[in-house]
Amino acid sequence: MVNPILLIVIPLGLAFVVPLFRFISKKIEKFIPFFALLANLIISLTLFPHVLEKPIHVSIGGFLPPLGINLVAGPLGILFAMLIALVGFLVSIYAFAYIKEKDQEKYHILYLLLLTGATGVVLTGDIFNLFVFFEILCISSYSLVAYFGDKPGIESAVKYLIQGAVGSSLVLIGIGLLYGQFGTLNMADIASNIHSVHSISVFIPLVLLITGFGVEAAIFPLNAWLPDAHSSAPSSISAILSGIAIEVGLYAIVRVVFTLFGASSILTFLLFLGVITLLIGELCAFNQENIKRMLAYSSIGQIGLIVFALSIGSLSGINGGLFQLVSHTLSKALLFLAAGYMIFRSGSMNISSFEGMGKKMPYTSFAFTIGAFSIVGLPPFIGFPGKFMILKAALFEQDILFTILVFLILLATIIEGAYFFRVVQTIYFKGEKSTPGQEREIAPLSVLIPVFIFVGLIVVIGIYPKLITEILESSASELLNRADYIKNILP
Amino acid sequence: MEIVILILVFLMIVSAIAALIFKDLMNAVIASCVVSLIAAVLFYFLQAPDVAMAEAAIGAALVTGIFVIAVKRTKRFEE
Amino acid sequence: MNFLSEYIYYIGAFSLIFIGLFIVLAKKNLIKVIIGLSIVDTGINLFLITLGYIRGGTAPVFSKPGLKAENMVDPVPQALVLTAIVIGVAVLALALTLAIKLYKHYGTLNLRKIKEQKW
Amino acid sequence: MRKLISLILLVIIAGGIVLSLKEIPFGISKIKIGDYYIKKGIEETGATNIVTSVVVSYRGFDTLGEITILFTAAIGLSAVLGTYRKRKAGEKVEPPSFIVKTGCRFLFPILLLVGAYIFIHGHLTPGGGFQGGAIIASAFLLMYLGCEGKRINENTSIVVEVLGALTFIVLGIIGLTIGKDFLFNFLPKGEPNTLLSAGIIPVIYIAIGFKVGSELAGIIDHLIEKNQ
Repeated sequence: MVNPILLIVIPLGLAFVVPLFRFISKKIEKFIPFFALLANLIISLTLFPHVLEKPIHVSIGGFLPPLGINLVAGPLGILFAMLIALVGFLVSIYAFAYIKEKDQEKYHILYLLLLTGATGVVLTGDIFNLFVFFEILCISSYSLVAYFGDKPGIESAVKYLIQGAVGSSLVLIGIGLLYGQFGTLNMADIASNIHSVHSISVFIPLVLLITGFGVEAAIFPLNAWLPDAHSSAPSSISAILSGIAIEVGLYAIVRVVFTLFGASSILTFLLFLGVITLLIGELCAFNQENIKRMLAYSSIGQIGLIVFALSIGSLSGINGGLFQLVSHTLSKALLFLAAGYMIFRSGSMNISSFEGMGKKMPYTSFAFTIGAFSIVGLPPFIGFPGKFMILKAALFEQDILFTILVFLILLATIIEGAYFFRVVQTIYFKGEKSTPGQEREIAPLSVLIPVFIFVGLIVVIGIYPKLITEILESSASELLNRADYIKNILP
Repeated sequence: MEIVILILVFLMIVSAIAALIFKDLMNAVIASCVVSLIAAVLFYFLQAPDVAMAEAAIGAALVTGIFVIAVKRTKRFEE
Repeated sequence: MNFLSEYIYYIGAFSLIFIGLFIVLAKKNLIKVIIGLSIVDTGINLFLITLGYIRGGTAPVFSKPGLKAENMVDPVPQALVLTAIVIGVAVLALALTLAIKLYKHYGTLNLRKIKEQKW
Repeated sequence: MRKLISLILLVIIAGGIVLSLKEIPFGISKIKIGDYYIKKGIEETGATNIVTSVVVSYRGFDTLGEITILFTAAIGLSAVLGTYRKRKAGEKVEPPSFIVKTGCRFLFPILLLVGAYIFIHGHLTPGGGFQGGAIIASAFLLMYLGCEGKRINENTSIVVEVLGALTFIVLGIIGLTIGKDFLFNFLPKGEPNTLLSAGIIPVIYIAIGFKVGSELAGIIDHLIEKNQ
């Protein structure tokens, strides 16, 4: 069996090696992320069957938990590691043609470090170690947002950095308060003692941790940075930020709420916050003329939906939330990649400049349409089973409150459908007049291959949702059975 | 002994407030440097010599240096 | 007086954290905001070290014989703070770089005046 | 208005934290894993400075993450600032005064020596890779102030950085391949309180010292560069 630590060490080691390639050949460096993430994908796929039987936990430095730092490769962690490796791998192919700057090596190093940080967050079993990896993720995404060095990029990176830094400070205070009360940093160890102290002194660290991680996860009052950052980053990075970074922030919140605190009282609050986030995201997206800002606001809406589903707190609710998370990662990454290339060709982010794209770039437009349909939740695609499971789980609670919230979610879906169909309509049915010099331009292979792998995954999982339900169900039960998690690590 | 610590903490808070008030950014940077230095002394009193060393070398010296460079390359006065 | 000497470190640490957060929230100048972030960092570090202190304790270094293990202060917060200081430096350096670049683009550091993008 | 809202927000947070602090009284022994580290630290790692044994051995993975963060910031900073360009020959530089010049030339080697001493003795006395590296970096800061036109060679600093990080990772992987865990301390522990003790701890701390020193010096170098 492979050691899960390789999932972190391989990309990290390769990221450190990249600067040396300037002495050999500048052409190799862009393939490094490709190979590192391919290795990660293979490792996580081989770990996958083992993890379903029994979570693997590895201690580092030869010290057993709670003394040393440990990695926990449970179903949830491996699910996320797999998603990160898959999306990162495909986007690294996209970057071959998309990133043309002179100083590419820095892009590739930061890209690898971002994904390493994300993998570390989902695998670690130690709360301070989680914070450290979270900072790697945050700092590399601040610099990648500013990578082009243009006006909007720098401005949004500044906003992102200030809000992110305040969030990290709150997390650190929360960790300090937890350490002061329990004298340990291992998550299982804290979780096993959490009910032994007065509830208010546990509640404050919980709120601090949720607020701090919530900045990265873009939950409602903390999401002011997201539309700017996601729209002014390079498109390949927007795909990663929307597809991976906010999901990892959400993972941290879920891990803290369910495993560390086992809190049920805060879930009702998160339920409302989720629906508010959803409505605000979709309403703002409806008003956008800029395609990338529209997609970014749509991400906020989707995150709201996922938060809602996860905070139902039942097995089927968490199941649906995780399914929606997978579907959002795949669809939104596809949308950003396709939109990124269309922007590259038309030279403008305005939706109206996409007129006639359906004829000019048939393949990319087709992929964009699939992604849009999937996000809205139309049947043969991956978005449909996710939304359906969430609504079923919410209605199963048989509470008048949930009925109202479900009504609001359906309303938000209608808004979502309206603006996505507007874009699709612009692409295909507007701008009939063919101006000279606008022949069909087929995107290069390194753009089309990742985009169509995404399309394939979206269609295949949409038709056979059973492909991933097994790992989703065991992840959901890992979250709900704290006792098993604790017992596995602290025998 | 205790009175020394009281005075140090008081001075530290005063310099933090000074960093808040000063309009001249260079002065604000120096004030935050003083905060770091006093914090380093307090770390020493709290029996953390490793951290005191790190705070003095990184927090007080290097960070102040970086701040001064940044202020020199931008504008000195707050508007 | 007794109360003061008991909680003076906590008071100092949290005053720093709140003054820093106030600078971040209320000030318009970007460099000022970054100074606020660095003060917050210092406050958090002081708070973490205070957590591990034991009255009358010694530093956790067995540098000379005769030091008793029972009397030593907790080494873990000190290790955490070493990490936190370095993280703080990294964030500050990046933030100041962005500030320099922002000044180059806009000619100002006033965050209220920089409104290229709507919120 | 904005100030008022921020004040109210801060008062709410402060109230919450004070409530939560009641459970954590000041200065009373309440350590759990810390206690174990103090009692068993020398025996298990061989380092007399328990903080070092926690930083490099028990929580060594955090330290790996930490140097990664510094690396990330250095790379991100140079990516944001744009490509590195050497100062042109004919450019006017304000010469430093005689006292600054002499002082810097005098202090520079001493600071380098002190930094190296601190990270070599990291496992015995207070201090270690980060502190020593920071002192070395401040020596370079002095050099930039005092000796006009002197720059570190960018390629050298990159090679030092990369080798420092790779030493850490390779030591970790050696621990993994000889059948134990990642970052396992596989070298003999030796006699406590001597320079050659504590297995891989001094090796890692020296690597960190070089890496942190060259990285921080590189950060300052990038920021101080006037022309882009």
